[in-house]
Amino acid sequence: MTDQTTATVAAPPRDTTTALTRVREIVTSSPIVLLATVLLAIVVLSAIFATWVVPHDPVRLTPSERLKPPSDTYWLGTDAFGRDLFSRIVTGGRISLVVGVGAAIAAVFAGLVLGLLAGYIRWLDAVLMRMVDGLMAIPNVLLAIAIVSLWGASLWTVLVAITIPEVPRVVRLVRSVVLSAREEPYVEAAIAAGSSTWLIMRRHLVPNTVAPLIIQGTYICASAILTEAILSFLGAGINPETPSWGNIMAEGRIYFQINPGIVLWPGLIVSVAILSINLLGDAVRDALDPRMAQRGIDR
Amino acid sequence: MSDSLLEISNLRIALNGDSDKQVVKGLNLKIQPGQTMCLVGESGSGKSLSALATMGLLPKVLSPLEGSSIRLKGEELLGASPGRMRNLRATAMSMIFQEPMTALNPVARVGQQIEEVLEFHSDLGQSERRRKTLEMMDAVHLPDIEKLYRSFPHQLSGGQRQRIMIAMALIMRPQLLIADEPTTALDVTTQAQILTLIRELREQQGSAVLFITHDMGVVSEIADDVTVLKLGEVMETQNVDNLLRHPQTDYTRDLLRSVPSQVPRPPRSDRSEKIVLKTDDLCKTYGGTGLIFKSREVKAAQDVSLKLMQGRTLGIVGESGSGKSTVARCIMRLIDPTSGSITVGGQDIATLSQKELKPQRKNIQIVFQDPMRSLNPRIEVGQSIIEGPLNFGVSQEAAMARARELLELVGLPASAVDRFPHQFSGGQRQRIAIARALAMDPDVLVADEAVSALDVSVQAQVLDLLAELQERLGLGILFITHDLGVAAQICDEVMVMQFGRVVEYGPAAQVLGQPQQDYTKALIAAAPGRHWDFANFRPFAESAPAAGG
Amino acid sequence: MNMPLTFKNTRGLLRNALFTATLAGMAAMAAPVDAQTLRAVKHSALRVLDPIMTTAYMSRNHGYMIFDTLYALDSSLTPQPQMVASHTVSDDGLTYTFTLRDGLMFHDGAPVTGEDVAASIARWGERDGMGQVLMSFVDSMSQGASASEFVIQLKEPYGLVIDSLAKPSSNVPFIMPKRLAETPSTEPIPEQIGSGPFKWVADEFQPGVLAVYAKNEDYVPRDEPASWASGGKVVNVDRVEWVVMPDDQTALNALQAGEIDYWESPPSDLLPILELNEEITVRNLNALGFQTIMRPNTLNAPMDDVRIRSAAIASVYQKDVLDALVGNPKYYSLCGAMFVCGTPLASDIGSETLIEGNGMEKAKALLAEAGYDGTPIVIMHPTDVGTLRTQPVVVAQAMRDAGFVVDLQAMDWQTLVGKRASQASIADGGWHMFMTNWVGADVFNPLVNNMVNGKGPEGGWFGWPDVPKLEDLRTAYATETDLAKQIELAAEIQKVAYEEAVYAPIGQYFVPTAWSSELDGVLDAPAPLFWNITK
Amino acid sequence: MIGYIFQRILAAVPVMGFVALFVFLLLRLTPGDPAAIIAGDTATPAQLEAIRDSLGLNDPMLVQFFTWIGRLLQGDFGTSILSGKPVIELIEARMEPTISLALTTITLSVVIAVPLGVIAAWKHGTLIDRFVMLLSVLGFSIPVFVIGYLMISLFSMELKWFPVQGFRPIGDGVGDFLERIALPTFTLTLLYIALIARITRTSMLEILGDDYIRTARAKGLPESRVLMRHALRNCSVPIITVIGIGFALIISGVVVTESVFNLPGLGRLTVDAVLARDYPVIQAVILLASLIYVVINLLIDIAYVLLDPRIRYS
Repeated sequence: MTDQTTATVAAPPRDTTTALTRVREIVTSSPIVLLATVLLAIVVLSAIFATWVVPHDPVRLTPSERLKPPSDTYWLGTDAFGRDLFSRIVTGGRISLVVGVGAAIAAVFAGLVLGLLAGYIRWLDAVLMRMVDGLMAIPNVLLAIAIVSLWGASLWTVLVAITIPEVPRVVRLVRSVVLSAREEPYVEAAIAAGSSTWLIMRRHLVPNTVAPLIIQGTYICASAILTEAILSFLGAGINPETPSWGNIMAEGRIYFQINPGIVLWPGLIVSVAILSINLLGDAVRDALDPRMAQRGIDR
Repeated sequence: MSDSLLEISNLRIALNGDSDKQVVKGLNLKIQPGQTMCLVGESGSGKSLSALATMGLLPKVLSPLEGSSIRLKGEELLGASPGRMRNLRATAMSMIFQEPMTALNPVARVGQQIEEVLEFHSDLGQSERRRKTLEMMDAVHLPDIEKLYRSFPHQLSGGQRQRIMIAMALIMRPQLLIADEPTTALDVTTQAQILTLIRELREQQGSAVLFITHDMGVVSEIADDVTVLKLGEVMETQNVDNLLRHPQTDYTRDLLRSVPSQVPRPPRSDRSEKIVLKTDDLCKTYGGTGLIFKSREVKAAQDVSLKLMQGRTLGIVGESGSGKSTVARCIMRLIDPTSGSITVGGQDIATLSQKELKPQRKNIQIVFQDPMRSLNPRIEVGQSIIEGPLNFGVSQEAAMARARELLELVGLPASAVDRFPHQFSGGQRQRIAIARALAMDPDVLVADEAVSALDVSVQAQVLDLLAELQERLGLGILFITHDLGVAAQICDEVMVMQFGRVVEYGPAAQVLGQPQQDYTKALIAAAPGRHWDFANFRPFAESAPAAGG
Repeated sequence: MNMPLTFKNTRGLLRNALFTATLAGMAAMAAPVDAQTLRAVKHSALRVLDPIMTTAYMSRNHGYMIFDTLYALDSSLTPQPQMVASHTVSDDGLTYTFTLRDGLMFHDGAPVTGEDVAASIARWGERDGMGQVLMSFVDSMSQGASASEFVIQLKEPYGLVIDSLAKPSSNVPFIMPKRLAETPSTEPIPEQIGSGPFKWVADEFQPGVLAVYAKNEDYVPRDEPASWASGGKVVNVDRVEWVVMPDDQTALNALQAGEIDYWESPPSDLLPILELNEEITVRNLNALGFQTIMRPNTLNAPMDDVRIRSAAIASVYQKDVLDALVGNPKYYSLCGAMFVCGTPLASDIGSETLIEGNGMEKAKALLAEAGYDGTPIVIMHPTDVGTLRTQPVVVAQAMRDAGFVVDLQAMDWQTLVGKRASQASIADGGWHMFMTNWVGADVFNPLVNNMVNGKGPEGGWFGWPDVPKLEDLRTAYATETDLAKQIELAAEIQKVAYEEAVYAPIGQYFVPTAWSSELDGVLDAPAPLFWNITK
Repeated sequence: MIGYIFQRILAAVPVMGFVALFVFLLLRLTPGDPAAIIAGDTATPAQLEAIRDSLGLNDPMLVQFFTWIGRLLQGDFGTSILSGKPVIELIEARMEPTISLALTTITLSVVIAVPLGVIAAWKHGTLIDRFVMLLSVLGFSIPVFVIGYLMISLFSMELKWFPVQGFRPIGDGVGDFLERIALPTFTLTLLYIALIARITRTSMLEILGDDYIRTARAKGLPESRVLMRHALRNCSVPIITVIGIGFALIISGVVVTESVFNLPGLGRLTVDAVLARDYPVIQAVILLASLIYVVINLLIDIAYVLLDPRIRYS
């Protein structure tokens, strides 16, 4: 389809596509994505402003009010400590989202640095990639449990435990992008222009990794939220005193037959959040990889 | 009813069915049985889309508008059922494509890919199908057909792959063959063979050919009639001889004038004896390493010695795999030569470390083939241009001022510094790439197939620009190309390479005019349209004394 | 699926499938195989197969299956002979002669002799707290005149010889063959050979998944009816399988669906569901229940100050702890007695704030008086054990209300077990407080109750209070044979222990057991026992 | 080919070595003392010390590491600290449930997901595509244990179609086996459908834009032939990759499913071992899981070579 390329003769006016309009394009690309964005925004905003939104203290124990069914006072009922479930779920979003976003940022950052090194420095590549292979070979959840046991179950530990197993995939991604980008003529032109390795990485290689990393980041974010829930389920999660979606479900699971809502409500919110994040990730990928959008041929 | 085999009338193809976004604007075309019609145009002319529309294979986003019509033997194809279209394909009309490597299924044996056509369009039994397939493979002059039958596409050469495509297209003896730039991706000698084959089979089978190309040389070799397209509109339709001699429109005339002549430029008087670039016995060997299992050794370049004077142009000519680009990349030290020396600015740079090399970088700059990829799409072109000068300590303001000057020098507005690469066309981008190279004030400019990806009219402009710059700045240019015409037009000296070795090296007039080596002769003989002096609208045979007039 | 590995396995499985399909056809004619198998879900996995080496309750329960005891307590907590037919005590009270009853035989066919008994009691005496006290009085132990006699020679009179041998919970003085009993007490015994009513099926043991016991056909039960751990151990099923279920929700569903017969300790919140089910019986088998405790570390400042310790204890209200831990008041009782309510030694002395919940002002006053500087109190919080993860949260909240700064450190139980043995300062990873639970029988007198040990950093229990007065009182209790005086001494020990704030019971709770109504004859006992049950 | 396999096995050695060292160090730095766990609540420091001595836990770290590695190379995985059983026996006993679950899950997932992915790609941009994508995103948006509980309450408690929990070896009868493996399989399948359908769709979309698909259509082949013979065959490499990785993941990572359905598999063995600091077991299982991962990767690479004639051994 070589004939479809631009046939611009004169330089067109300055491009007015800003990041903001780009985001708007992505968000409004389909009604499902729009809905996902709105739902995610509600979850995120209510988590951020939880302190003002929730009707009850999410941490304070009131044993006399334990396991109350949903009512006007307790919209979704209470848990086994007499804490308001609704308040805990809303507040729990904070930890879960911090874990999700934190793990995504940390994994992407660590993976970016290591991936750049592996992609650009030949001798380091061999060593790094063996280590990355090794890390990938160790089962994620088991690695995470071991790390949490090692440092004790704090937010930071859980974050590290979830991040570390995600790093290898990012390293591989960045490395492959770097390996293909460094063959690009404009990179070779930069080499010919005497640019330093650091400048070439910063200017010509890193920007190429941004799009795939944003996409990968959304997936890591989603999977981190789930992993946090699984760690809580296995008793290796964040201190149960602090609400997170994972430990609300983990603590509530024995009450499943008494009040299924204790598991299902946070489960629903987790699913909605992850679904939204994944859908956004897909939308971003479709937008950033225009080849995808034009695929398909009439029959 | 008309007796035309194919009749396209008022074909309009639009993006998303929006009549404001037409990419083909009312194409009318008739092909008689047994006739070869060439559809000629530069990129964006809509020539391939018209062909795809005929086959019913347009991409989803594009669709023919109301009122368009494509009739094959009187049968309307637009709006025909998918089933009917499937039946017509391969039996009544077939298509071959530009890039035979990607057009063949990489994981299926080529014999089976041909045979598959019979499976769906004939009632032949399995052994019968196989026999017929082998017969067809033989008919397209493939060697060792029993073995090739079982081969995978990547095991074949480019020419063999295109022969497979042709066999596949013609095995059901369709009356119409659509050939979409079938030789563009091939080397010039292979191209000549494929063109011969298409002609031969057309005569044997009596089918009509709709031949799509951008290359006037090819047109002169194969066409009966020619339709010239520009930006989706028909410029003119004529018999090929008439068209080449008496083009009716300015566009066609410009197009023909832009075709580089096969006749070497007249030698220039030597203005300088200063050597700006010299290599001695340059070698590059790939592979041959590995801890336990040695990988196969490939000698990409062997004992290449060349000299480039100030203000002169040295062309390296060769087909793919000849090692011409390897030489260029070694000279730029984008890859490390295995042995030999490279002298730039009076110093041997072949073995310098990247750090020691840096001061020498400004003496030699490169322009690449692909205009889409040679500029970082994410930064403004001004930033791309000044990157080199900044590395050498030039201030931001001074470098930017120089960038503006250079852009004007290469024929672009100074304001282009603030724009992004995607806002420019291919030719404009190549100009920017040249400006970027010049920003370093180099002694030597390496142009690695720098005009090969450009449309012929744009190519002519860029070549003119290079010549003009050389005149003004006294640049030494190392010009890598596969196109003999281009080489003939701008080179003072020419080096012909094959399989990593230098075949012939000397003044352009001598190498291209009186070639000594068989390979050089074969190359020249294979160049399509070599008998035509397109720029002067006549064959050379009729104008021998007036060459270059 | 194009992976060779997959193919290979598929083929193997298919072959297996064909093979078993034919077998199954034949087996279908045989009697229903597992009619007499009792499937029980236990509170955790059986790991260490040596009830002397460890105090783990699962190992104790395992011991009750395959080993027998010389004496056992009946439901009135009175020692009754079990392996012993009769015993005599010399007039000076220094020589005890036991005669073993007839028909006692180990699973390998060897008869039980006095030598076996002597070696077993010696090994137990190395490990067990009460055993160690007994050993300090013992001069020698040996086989008597005949192989079925066993003699203990004391250095000075000791009132609790029979009570010690009847000790019902960890560690229980189980009798094993001499060759096994000679294993060092720090290494697990290499074989599972006892003289108890069940035999160990070693082949089917899968640690963490399944433990299987078969009826010991050669076992001769006593004639008396079974009562608590005493009486005739009549086995009415062929097999007992202990199944581990990591998820309570799964166990609940499985019991409801009839896939298991017996669930040792369902979480109290699920009991209402089980009680509603007519096919399931729910009953508390262990009248003494469990004592949940908080234990401060007396070595680390500011907990080295008795006022700070007292303040922490005063801030806690048992009802809050129990509401959170158990919920249903039917299954808990507010009890300040260190030696457990429902025993002769029970006393409420010193426990007013715990059961009235009126100590907050006292706590604040004590803190002020002690000049508490806001040093964070490190409470270890095991998050993976259901019955231990709520107490730290409640206690932390109470202490914060009193003015403490609390650092609740989440960890898994095994980390806690490792960390609590550390006497290091806080800066070096030490701790201030942890909570744990005891079976009533393990704390029901001053000798078995580890927390009232006052020996300090050398010889004391985690927390290491150095209170010589407690040790004097415990020695006095040990040598006292008169029950009324014992009760007085116990009350005195409790008073001192509260004054020194060495620990606090923060509630007594009961863990009923649930079983299919098809089962009959499930015994009340200090540990889950599987004889006497019919299916 | 044999040379290639040999080379790949050689390349796996440093990877496994890294895993071994990493796991060993991670465990030894973890607080918690197996001796304390064995001894129980009333052990004195002297007793703990004696137990540690008898377990060899007091030896210098390096000595412990090389003792372990040395035995490992002789095929001796050591004995479980807690149960005293040889680790290899424990692992053997736990293999079958996990491998059975992995096989049933992967089989069912592939049977469902590949056609879904193909259809979604073929009907790209239509409602069908959106629906399939939504379904597959949903699959990995719900925590596994939530799916598990819902499955149990619906299929076991309400409809009483399947037992709640447990595992029967296939040797005890296919019916029993299937009956008990069904719910865990469905639960995990939901997740793996998501993975496989997505990759199938994505690579199909990419392939469907390739030139040779246009060629196939230009030959007048029916769509079914174009999709299955020309497109799907070319997607097999990424799909096989995901299936292989998925298989490795199931083998090692089904802890949650195994807990919810009380399957005595490898995942639970490891988690129990981690919680009890049973070092030899943890080390062996993680090493085994890594080995499986490496072997599966090798098989995948061999499959590449078999499936795609362009890929050479290198």
